[in-house]
Amino acid sequence: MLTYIDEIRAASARLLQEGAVEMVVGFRQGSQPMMNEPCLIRRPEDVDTLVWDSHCGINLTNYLTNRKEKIAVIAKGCDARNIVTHIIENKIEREQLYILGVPCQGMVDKRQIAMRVAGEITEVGESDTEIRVQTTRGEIQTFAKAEVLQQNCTLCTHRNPVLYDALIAEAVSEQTVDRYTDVAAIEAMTIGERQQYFQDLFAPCIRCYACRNACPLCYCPTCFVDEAQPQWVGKGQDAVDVMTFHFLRAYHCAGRCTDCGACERACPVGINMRVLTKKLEKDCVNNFGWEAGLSPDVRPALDTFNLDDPDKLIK
Amino acid sequence: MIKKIAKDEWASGLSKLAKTYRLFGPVAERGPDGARTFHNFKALAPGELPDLDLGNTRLSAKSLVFPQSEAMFTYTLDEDRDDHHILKEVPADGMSRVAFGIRPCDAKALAMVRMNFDTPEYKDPYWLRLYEATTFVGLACDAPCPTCFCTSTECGPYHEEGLDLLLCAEGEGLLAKAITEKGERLLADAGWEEAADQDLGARKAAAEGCITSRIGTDQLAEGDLLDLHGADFWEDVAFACINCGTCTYLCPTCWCFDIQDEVFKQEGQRLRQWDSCMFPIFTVHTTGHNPRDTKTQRVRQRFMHKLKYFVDKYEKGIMCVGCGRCVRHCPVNIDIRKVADLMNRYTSDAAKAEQA
Amino acid sequence: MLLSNLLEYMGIERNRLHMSWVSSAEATKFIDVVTEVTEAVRALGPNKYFIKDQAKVA
Amino acid sequence: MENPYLPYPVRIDEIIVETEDRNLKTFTFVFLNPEDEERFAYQAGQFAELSIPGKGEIPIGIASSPVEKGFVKFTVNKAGVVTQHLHNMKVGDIMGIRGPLGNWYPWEGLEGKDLLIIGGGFAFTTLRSSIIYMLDPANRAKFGNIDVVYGARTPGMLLYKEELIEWEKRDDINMHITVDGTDDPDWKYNVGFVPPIVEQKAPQADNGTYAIVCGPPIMIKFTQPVLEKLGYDHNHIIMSLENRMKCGIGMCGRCGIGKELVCKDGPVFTLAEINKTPREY
Repeated sequence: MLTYIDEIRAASARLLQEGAVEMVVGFRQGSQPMMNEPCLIRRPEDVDTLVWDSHCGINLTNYLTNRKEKIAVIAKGCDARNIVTHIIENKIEREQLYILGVPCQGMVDKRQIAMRVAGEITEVGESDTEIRVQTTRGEIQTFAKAEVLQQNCTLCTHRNPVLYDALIAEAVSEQTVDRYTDVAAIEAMTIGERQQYFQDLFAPCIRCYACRNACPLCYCPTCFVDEAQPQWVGKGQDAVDVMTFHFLRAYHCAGRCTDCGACERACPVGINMRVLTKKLEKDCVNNFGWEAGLSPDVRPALDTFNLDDPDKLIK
Repeated sequence: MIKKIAKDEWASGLSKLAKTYRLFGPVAERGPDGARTFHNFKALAPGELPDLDLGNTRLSAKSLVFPQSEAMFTYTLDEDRDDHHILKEVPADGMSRVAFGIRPCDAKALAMVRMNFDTPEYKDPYWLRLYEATTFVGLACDAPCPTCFCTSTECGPYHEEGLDLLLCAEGEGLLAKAITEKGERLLADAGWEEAADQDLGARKAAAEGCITSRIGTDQLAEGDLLDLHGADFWEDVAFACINCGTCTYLCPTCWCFDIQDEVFKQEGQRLRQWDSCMFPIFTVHTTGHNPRDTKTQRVRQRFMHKLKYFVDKYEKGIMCVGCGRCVRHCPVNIDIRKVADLMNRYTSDAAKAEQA
Repeated sequence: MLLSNLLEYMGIERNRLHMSWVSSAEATKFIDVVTEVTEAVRALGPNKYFIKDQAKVA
Repeated sequence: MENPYLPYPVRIDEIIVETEDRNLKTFTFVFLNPEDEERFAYQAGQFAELSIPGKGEIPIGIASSPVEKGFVKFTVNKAGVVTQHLHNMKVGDIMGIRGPLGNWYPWEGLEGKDLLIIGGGFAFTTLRSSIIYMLDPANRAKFGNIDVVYGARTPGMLLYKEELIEWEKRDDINMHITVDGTDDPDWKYNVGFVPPIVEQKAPQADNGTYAIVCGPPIMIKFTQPVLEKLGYDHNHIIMSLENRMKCGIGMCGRCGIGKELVCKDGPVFTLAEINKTPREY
């Protein structure tokens, strides 16, 4: 994977030179260990600022919409699925994009590493299989990448982009995993335990809306929490208002969420709100055989009606 | 005057203080698996000790005097009551408070924010009451984080502005330096009276030496406000921004707020809560017109406010204490240190171009 | 269905949410549905969870 | 400690529908505690927060004049949550007023000067306050010539019609009322947008002439070059800005334009001052 960057730069330079695209959306080196910053490249001579490593977890789909230019975007498996959703939802036209697909073996969760080391991380290096960090206490520690991935990456079953104009490298093998063990664990709780679980889960929320804003699906011009007429939700820190926000935001992603992990990754207080969207995802798979963002040519489950759709709720 | 606090005296002093003060301090939050995740300021339960083994709290100490949601007034809409539709102040909690373990950067930030809430024309009673009721017990930083740049912001790991008492670790115990009368009173109230023959000068210098991250701000006051506002780098600075409120909510010097009414049946409250210039609705007019409609405008507002408008308005330096929270927790790695340097360099280049 | 599953998952009993199509011509069905809903909710008792009274401040 | 967020309780004493679209109403308020009226001492050009428990607060320019005693008046356009609710309230209802807030037109500096007052649409409220103040027998001698250009879309959209007609009849104020268009055959005043009427009717500026301009952004945009042509210095063009506000006392941070806060450092600025701030209003 560490060699991907050469091809990313070469392809980006080529596309810009040929005038096939006007800009490339990718990552540049961040100022923080284990953080890269989404960036926009317009000139072929700037492609060397692009980077690719295990710290490119941010979903780039957010940066493609409401633009006129023809855009090349560097897309992991999850980015590609969100691009597909955007195409289905008429947020962007397929023709406006040149997708440089990147087969992905998962992105590193910097919080997990931070929790496992003493002191502060000052430098990070990586090989194909390992992450090496140096701390303020001068220690060097090494982790197997597979052990410190974002949880959604460990459960990913579409690591290869489903839609692309060019693949940067050979496809990687897909994983076979049970994606829903955590959902099942919550389902197995009593109703009282579940109530407690969700109250505790959202207690640290500060309503910064980083989860919503990082999510490529959350593009409503005015989010329901920001509506004044009517005002659906209180604006304070009352636990019910906070939960209402998370519950409804998740529900708005029903049948659309690809579990790209952007919400959890962005959260400054480490809330795993993915347990809500994953429940919806699980129910979509089980009831409608639907997984979001696999093909721009298939209408989503919640957009179509089938006679054999389960309808236990409606009496 | 430095006092020594032995390990067992710490707990006994705190329990003495708990009789007359409400105690607050850093408490570790725990994730679903029980692992310690990060620290925040909380009211200490009886017998609970502040957890001083931390880098810094995830959220700044501003919530101690400026809670994220706060009731300002109550009222009734019940027309059978004589005082219907008339706002009544929420009675103030008059009890004295102690905030343990506040870092010098956060204490300085509160002293700066006071300029906003305590003006010749108006005084914000909510903010000022809590601020004045609180004794701020600082915790010096002997091991600053790599993102700390407090020495560039007229602050530092042993900076005393805004603190009543400064603590630093000494073996198993602590050293305490009283800075104000409030601090001396607290030492007496806690029974921490054993003098220590120590000087913090060397420790201060050592701690300052650990801070490697720096920003340049020397040119910011000189430059032209509108030039900087129109600088060409804002589009690039803002590109990655997702317009969440993380930076502003974590920031110790951000104070913007919203006022909202909430009614349950006939009983209402007027509440105020934190707000953020990063949110589009922050400035939107009733007509739908939004003076800061794009994210670039909003990102520019945040940095211009901290690094230029504030500088020009108060002539007391930048509105940033270098705590590094926004740098560490920005989901897309927008770094105020880079932006400050861009702004500073832009101003200095503009000045040079004019001379030439 | 996704909605009722998610609500139940978050701790709101399934029987608190009902959905039905009733035409204005279906008076008996309307009565049946209303009766069923009231009985189901009454059996669960008052809900204390996810209910906001006076806003709590923090 | 005095609480600057606490409104004075008031009772709605009178409600007048001002315009034919019924979207503008003038509310007259009387203070429940008479001593609050003295504490509310204001100047023409200031605003206040109208505070409706359960709904919130809105910043509105004060339409009554400091020389009018016993009440305060506000003309409110029905637009958002609070104003819609206010429009449904009745005489006798209780609510709150918080203020006076912001700065005012620089009356002391304007003494001895000729004044050109330009207003458009429902932004005429603090201008009414100003005109009443200047025309007061105790004050009229302090000012030179007063010219007023006031435009609305149609005759039915003009505010304070009876007063306008009264002022028309006076010889110590030159009224130039205009409408964008009308099919009323009895309309005997001007027809046309405000900027060209200003160009035709307004006096040339000299060192002793000032202009006060209040109106929608589009009117301001096209009036500014006309005033420049007439020789008005940017220091002599006085405007009142609007921005979204909450606290009204310079604390909540949202109405900032550069280092100025519209609520506290404004809303009245000279064009010269506005030129030094980012255009974020």
